[in-house]
Amino acid sequence: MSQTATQGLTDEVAEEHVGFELALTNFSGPFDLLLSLIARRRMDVTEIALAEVTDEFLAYVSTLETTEEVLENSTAFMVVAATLLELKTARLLPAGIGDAQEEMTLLEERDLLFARLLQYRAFKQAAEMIKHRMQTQATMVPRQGAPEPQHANVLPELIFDLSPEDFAALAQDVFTKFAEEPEEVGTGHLHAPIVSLAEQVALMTMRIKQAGKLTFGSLISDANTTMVVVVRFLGLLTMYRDRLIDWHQDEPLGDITVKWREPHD
Amino acid sequence: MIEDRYQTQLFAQLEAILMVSDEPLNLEQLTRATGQPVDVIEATLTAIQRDYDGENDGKVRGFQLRHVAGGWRLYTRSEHADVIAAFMLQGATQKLSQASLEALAVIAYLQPATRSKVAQIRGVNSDSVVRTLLTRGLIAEDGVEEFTGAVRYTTTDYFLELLGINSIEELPKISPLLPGVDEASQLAESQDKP
Amino acid sequence: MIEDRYQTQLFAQLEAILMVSDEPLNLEQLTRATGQPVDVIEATLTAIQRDYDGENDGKVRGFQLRHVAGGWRLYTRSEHADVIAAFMLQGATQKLSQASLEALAVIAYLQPATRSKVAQIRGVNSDSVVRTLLTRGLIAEDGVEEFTGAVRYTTTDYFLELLGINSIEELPKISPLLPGVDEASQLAESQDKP
Repeated sequence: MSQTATQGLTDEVAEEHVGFELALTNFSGPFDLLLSLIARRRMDVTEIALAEVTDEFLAYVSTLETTEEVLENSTAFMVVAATLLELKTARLLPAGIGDAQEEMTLLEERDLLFARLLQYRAFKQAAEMIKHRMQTQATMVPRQGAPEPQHANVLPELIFDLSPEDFAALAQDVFTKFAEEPEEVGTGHLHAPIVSLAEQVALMTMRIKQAGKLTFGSLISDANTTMVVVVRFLGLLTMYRDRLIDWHQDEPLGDITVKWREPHD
Repeated sequence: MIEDRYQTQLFAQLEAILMVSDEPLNLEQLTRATGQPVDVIEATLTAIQRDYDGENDGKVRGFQLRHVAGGWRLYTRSEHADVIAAFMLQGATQKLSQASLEALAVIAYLQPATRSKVAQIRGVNSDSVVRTLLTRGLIAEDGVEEFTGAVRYTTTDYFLELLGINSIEELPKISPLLPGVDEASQLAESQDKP
Repeated sequence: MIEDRYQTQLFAQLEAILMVSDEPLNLEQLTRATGQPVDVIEATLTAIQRDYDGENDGKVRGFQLRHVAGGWRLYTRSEHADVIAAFMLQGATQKLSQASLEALAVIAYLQPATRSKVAQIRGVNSDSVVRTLLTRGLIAEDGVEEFTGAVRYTTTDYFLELLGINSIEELPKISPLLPGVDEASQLAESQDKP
């Protein structure tokens, strides 16, 4: 199998694990790997023997080195691996035992994963098409004309108001940018503000202690984002685990009442 | 007769302007430079194109006049790619990586698109490839998303030029590649079988 | 007969090469690219020249093939100077673009510098901005690099004049600040190697 040089994560992995039984090529992401595993088994993406592909996927993921450089990409692989694993587990369990709600969730998750995989496949094909067009176009080179010296005098006189210092500063910028290729981890795509679990637990502890008993509804009445609601719920779970609170719910989807648990002697 | 000479003069004038230009020229630019009406210019450009293609005298030129990225520009012909490559030792364009091409495809079809959209579809963080595309002038920033404040990207005219098309609408449709509603529901069913 | 067809192919090949070049080409370069003997190339260039001058079909092109400075190069014809001037004035600005200034800075501090070096340091193809600087008389050609044959550029006296200094040595030093120019040029060289 040829090892074409691409960038980042996959290169490194391929180099470090030459001879590994999977005969690794370079993958630009988990979807890419999934698609290739499916292709290798000559199966339609809609008829995947999920369990087998999951095994291979996990085998590949286990070879990923989670060094700082590849951490981010590895995480993406892990997310897909976890989803696949969960789906596989669900299939191995005897039918009918699981919670119906849980099964529904798994089904949805699986459909979502495959929908995304199909979507990725479509764009991958589009990328291939763009590449071919570019290759064809590259055989035709455009004229890069420029005015000839005799034309230069028609141009309006140049206004050049930079001082030597301005000019030097500009030069320094250019060389600096060149010397330090931006390598920081981008966070521009993260827009959700961080909500601290510890802070929310502290806040809720205070409120529940004060009131002795509170409904979940009133506990989240001042939450201004979904994230805060989620974190408060997680906070309650940890507080329950730590035996700080008790709670009960009279009927499905009914109000949850939370009570501060008096320490036993 | 005068009409004819006029045409011939415009023919040569347009040839001269095309020769000193390093980008596709649109009709408006040529109208302003020559003072001729748009339709006359367009007809003359087509005549030049045919002439270079050998439709007048059977003599196919080494170059051609092409209509790309919304404008007209001189290009060499594909059949001379070998000599041109031998001549331009440094081979001009570096190739884009598979990852960059994928990101480019997402942006081209969904534009304007944010980095997180690209990452979501590719399943991996795509910040560095988006940066590569920006540096190479294939995409450009185009405002921010109203709620998230995330930067949106669109493809550039240079991208159109590299693809040899005049507008994004000329990109082959992607919809046949995407699973339809039917396929998606079939897929859900087929998965139930062990 | 075969001879003839051969000639025609070379004719088109040379036309293609001339089209992508904006520097005078010598016979040696053309021999290397086409693999044809010097005398055949010279004869074909003369044929192209005559053809553009209308000696075959009475059709005078907007451009001409001229033999100048030891090489062959396409030029526009002087009778179209007016339209070309009108065309150039359209996009003409009195100030240099950021891109042009950056390229100028690289050349000023690394001179002599080739286009590919400017491109490497700026991270984008800089051919067109280098051409702008040439047209504006801010830089000039200064020989070629020994191995690559790439044209080297230096700044001109006019550049010094605009900046109000007497010599390049009077440019404020940038080396003590962050990465030195030497380092930058070393880096650029190391990146030349694949």
